[in-house]
Amino acid sequence: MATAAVMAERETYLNKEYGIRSWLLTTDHKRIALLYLISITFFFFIGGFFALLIRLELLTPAGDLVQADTYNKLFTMHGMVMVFFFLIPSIPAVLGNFLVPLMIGAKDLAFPRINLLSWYLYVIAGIMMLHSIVTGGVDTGWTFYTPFSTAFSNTKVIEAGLAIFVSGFSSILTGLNFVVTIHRMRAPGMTWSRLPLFIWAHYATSIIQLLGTPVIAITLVLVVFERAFNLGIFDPNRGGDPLLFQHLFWFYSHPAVYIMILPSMGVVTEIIPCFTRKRIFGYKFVAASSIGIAVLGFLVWAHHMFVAGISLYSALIFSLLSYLVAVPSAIKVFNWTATMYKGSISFTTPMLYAFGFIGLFTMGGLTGLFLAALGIDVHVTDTYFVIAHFHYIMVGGAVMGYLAGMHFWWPKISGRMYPEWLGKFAALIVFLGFNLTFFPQFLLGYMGMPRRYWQYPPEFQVLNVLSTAGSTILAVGYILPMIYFLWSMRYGEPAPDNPWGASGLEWTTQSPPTTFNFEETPEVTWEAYDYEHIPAPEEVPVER
Amino acid sequence: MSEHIKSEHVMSSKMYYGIWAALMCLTVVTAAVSFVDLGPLNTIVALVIATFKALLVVLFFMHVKYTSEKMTKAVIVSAIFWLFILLALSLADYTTRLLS
Amino acid sequence: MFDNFPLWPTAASTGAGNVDALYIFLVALSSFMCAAIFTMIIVFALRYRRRKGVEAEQIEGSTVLEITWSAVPLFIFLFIFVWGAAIYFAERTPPRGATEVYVVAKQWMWKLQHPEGPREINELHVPVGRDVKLIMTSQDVIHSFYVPSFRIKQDVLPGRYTTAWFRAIKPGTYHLFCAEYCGTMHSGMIGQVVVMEPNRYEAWLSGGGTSGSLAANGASMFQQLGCPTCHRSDTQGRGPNLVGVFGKPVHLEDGRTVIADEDYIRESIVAPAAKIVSGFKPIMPVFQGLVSEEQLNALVVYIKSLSPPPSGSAGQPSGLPAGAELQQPKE
Amino acid sequence: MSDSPGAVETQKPELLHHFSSAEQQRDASTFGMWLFLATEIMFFGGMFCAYLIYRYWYYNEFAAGSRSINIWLGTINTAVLICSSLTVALGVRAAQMGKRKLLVTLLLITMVFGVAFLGIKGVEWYQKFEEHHIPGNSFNVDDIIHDYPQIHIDPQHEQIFFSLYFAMTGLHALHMVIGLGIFTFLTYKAWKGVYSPSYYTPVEVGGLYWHFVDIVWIYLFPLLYLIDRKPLR
Repeated sequence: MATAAVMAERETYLNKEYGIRSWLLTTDHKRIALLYLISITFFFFIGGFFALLIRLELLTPAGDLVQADTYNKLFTMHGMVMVFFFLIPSIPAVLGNFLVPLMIGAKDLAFPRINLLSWYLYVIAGIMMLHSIVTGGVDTGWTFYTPFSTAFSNTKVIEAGLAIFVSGFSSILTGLNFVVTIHRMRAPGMTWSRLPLFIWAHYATSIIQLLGTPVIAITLVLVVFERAFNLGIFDPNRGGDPLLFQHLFWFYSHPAVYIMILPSMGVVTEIIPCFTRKRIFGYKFVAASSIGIAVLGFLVWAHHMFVAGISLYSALIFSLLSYLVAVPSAIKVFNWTATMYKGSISFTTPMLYAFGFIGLFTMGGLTGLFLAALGIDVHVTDTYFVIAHFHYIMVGGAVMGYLAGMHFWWPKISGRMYPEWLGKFAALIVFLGFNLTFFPQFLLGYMGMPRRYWQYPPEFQVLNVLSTAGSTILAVGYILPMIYFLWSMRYGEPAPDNPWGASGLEWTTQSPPTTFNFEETPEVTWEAYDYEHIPAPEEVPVER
Repeated sequence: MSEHIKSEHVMSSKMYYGIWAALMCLTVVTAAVSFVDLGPLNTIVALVIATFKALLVVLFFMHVKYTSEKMTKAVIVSAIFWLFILLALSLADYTTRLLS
Repeated sequence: MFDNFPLWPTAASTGAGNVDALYIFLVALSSFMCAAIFTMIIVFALRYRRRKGVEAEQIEGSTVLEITWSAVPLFIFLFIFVWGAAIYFAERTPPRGATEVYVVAKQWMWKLQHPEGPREINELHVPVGRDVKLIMTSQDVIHSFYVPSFRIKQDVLPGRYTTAWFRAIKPGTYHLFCAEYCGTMHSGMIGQVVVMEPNRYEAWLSGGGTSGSLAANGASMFQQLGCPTCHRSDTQGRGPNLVGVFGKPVHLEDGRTVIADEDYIRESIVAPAAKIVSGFKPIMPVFQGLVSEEQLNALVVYIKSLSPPPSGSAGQPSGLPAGAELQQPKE
Repeated sequence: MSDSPGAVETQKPELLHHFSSAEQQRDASTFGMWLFLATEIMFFGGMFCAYLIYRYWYYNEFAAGSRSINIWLGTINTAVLICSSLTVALGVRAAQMGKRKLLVTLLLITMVFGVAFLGIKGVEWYQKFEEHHIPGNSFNVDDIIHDYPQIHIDPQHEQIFFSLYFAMTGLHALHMVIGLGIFTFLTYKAWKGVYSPSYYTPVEVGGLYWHFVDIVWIYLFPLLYLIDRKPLR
């Protein structure tokens, strides 16, 4: 790493311009990615703070830390903030924004100004959400079920609904930008079969964002109308049907889970070949399974409603379809595992997170089989079993993938290396803390502890104590990376252009890249994950 | 990026006027037919006419007939397909509730 | 056999064992899959860890393998689907002749009423070995009736009935939870189901301050509200004769035919004009807001009691002479 | 129009830095607009889904509510929108051929049609307001119930019809207002002579949006105004 001196003088997207204006009015996808990084980290810690309060309240069976109403607001706002203001934008808006143009050899996204607009929409939505939180909060649950949300709750439902509506537009515009960019801005020679699978995953994600998000947008608009003007569209006391709300809500909110997990899968699919020094096993199947998940993911929403009063026959249909969507997820897990066979595996921080991802996602996915089985779903739905299941997917899966990606591309983003041993340590802490927090919740769920309970019968206490203990460990695991990332920006070792010896166009340009990414538009003549021809880092430290 | 070259088709204004006239006629027809009792066919006729009108607008006013761009058609088809998913699977619940 | 297993709710109903069996199967399957995948990952990670001079072997992939590991899970999934669906079907199909308990949920309380009369709040007493069908509705928001030990859960919606059923097999006291978030004291909307030996149940029944059976209460409500003025038991009434109506098809003024089930009767009371029986005028007053959910339940039970139990040919033939109306509770 | 891709472009002011050719930029913009229209289909799709289900449940109320809406205003408005679509299409054509004055004129005429549509819509809504057919606390449909003694009409179900009627026409009108905003911008730019046969993408993209709003109306018209106009038995 003798290039430190050279590095310091290079012009990069970070030092090209200075001043607050150069950031707030930037159209550079990399700077917008950093704006997103700061904002979603802020919301992540807000949501995490609520989560810790929830866990503390549940330390004892009695409702003794906060009032019942406060508790209800805590889990509602934890859900809303984490889902709409952290998980959905997390990987697409930060890593996707940064990497999609770099990976396909483009100078920027197709619509840089729309990209900036989508960040501003996110910020406006975030301010509305924060305002609704500080002026009283919302207590409907993040699911907004009617008629509670429209006719009974007396909290800030309208404002929170509109905040999510606006954030939905931000999400749609990001997805739109990605699809157009991937179709129209690829460098010469970057054919569809040479695209990194990270791009395929983002393409699939964007399809969901484009076609799913508008449905929840209109649904929330109708909820807001109903509440504001006293209508009865979803209120059974006035002729409406609350199940219609649930259908429309889950039409988006089930695929939304794939908005969170698909990009994570994309990240892991980049990391595993790199640290096994191998081509990905079954490129075409991994790519196709991303699209398969995006499409099939839209056909299964009512498995959230098996006990809600839908017809027996439609429950059968949705259960059957739910099993179909499990197949492409299984394909991915098998392919990742097979990629390791006869590889040359190194245990770096991103790879540890990727291992963690596969493990936790596998468990999350397998417990999904329980929930799709009608007979078992009746017993465990709306219990802690569901909480555990979706946290295994959304935290064990999506957040692990996000951290894996942050560590993998941090040298490219910041131009600095983070302390490797701390990274590994934090990865371990996160993995242990996560399992201790959420595994007991599977057991609680089958025992019958319902979700959203402020107080609970005493026989559930032991497992709840374990879970709370785990959550404090998990919190440490999340704070650590933030600290050493910040530290590394100033004190970290300067990063070479390709510290991991990774394939992919983003590693052929300098770290951090210049504003226009590449000196000249690259011409791609090789397949993706061409590790046969890329030396591992010890042998050639810097340039490809 | 050679796939992106396309010639822009400038349609004759006569064609536009023709489409416009057809749309106006269909509007009058659909309004008039609604006063005739065709039983359940009323709805079907109204929707068929509406779809035909929409097709005229999409194909000619929005130039989809003359675009060499395959993606445009793919986008339209998938949006309609997704709308179909939403309607069909929701109705799968509503139409079978009384059976159980 | 799992009674003493602390991580397991008691299996206290006939259906619970079936759910547990599938659960155990899935736990075993998942553990096996996890073990297989994790072992492979660990073995590969150690066996193929990076070593000087050893290059990775490039492998393109294998279509045969891909098809195998898509198809095999798919078949396993279909098997699970069928198993799960069978359990669900049984859970959703109450046996004929089940005792019908009416449940009204409100923020934040369960109100239950037995056909024999006793009313309970947040408690349900049932004898061992009897099929109990719960007919549930809500006064305000959506709730969910959840008894973990019976492995049953059903959302309770305002404005319509939903049902669930169980047959308890083991005496004891079990949790009753509200499982659908319903506002401030959602977690306080809990109660218990007390399963008793039949003789003790009888003793409990006779001991409780009974206020007459549900049907009897309904009958007196029927009188109080003046229903018999129009719904006469002959054919001269301004409203349909209600005798024998329940469970039968009803021809409506607009040409449709509906089955006179609980929901239909309920709707005919709260919003009478929604489905007018053929041959009658929409003159019945709306009772929405005038009768409570409990009173409504009592009326429904009373009207049901006017029809012989579904035991074959007791009902009227459907092609009735014009006089002997098979008309509806479209009062 | 036939720049070979990859060739060094003479940097035109309208070509943004990150595109390699005008062709690519144009394609990206129209493709982006089509994708946006796909999301719009799903946006209205949520309401169509609600409409479909309640129409299936409450057909009487939907039919009676539909009859109470002024079909003349609806038909005229359909015609107005179709005319506006024609002027948009001709406007794009004028832009393709570089006829600046014609383009500005056609854009202005389009906006006149757009304003006329909103005006007629306003008249229609005002009638509903006077009849107390606007859902909410003063909602009252005794007049409709009185008009159709032969069918049963539940006021709550009627309110659902009108809720959907106002939500659908209201959001459609909101799209019209946004369209007028876009067209004001386009007219200004066209008047300044920004568009030429080699660069008229904004006009084309704005036109796509306008046509889409027209198509939504083409469906709203039969679904809301023509549910049941046949003579009552």
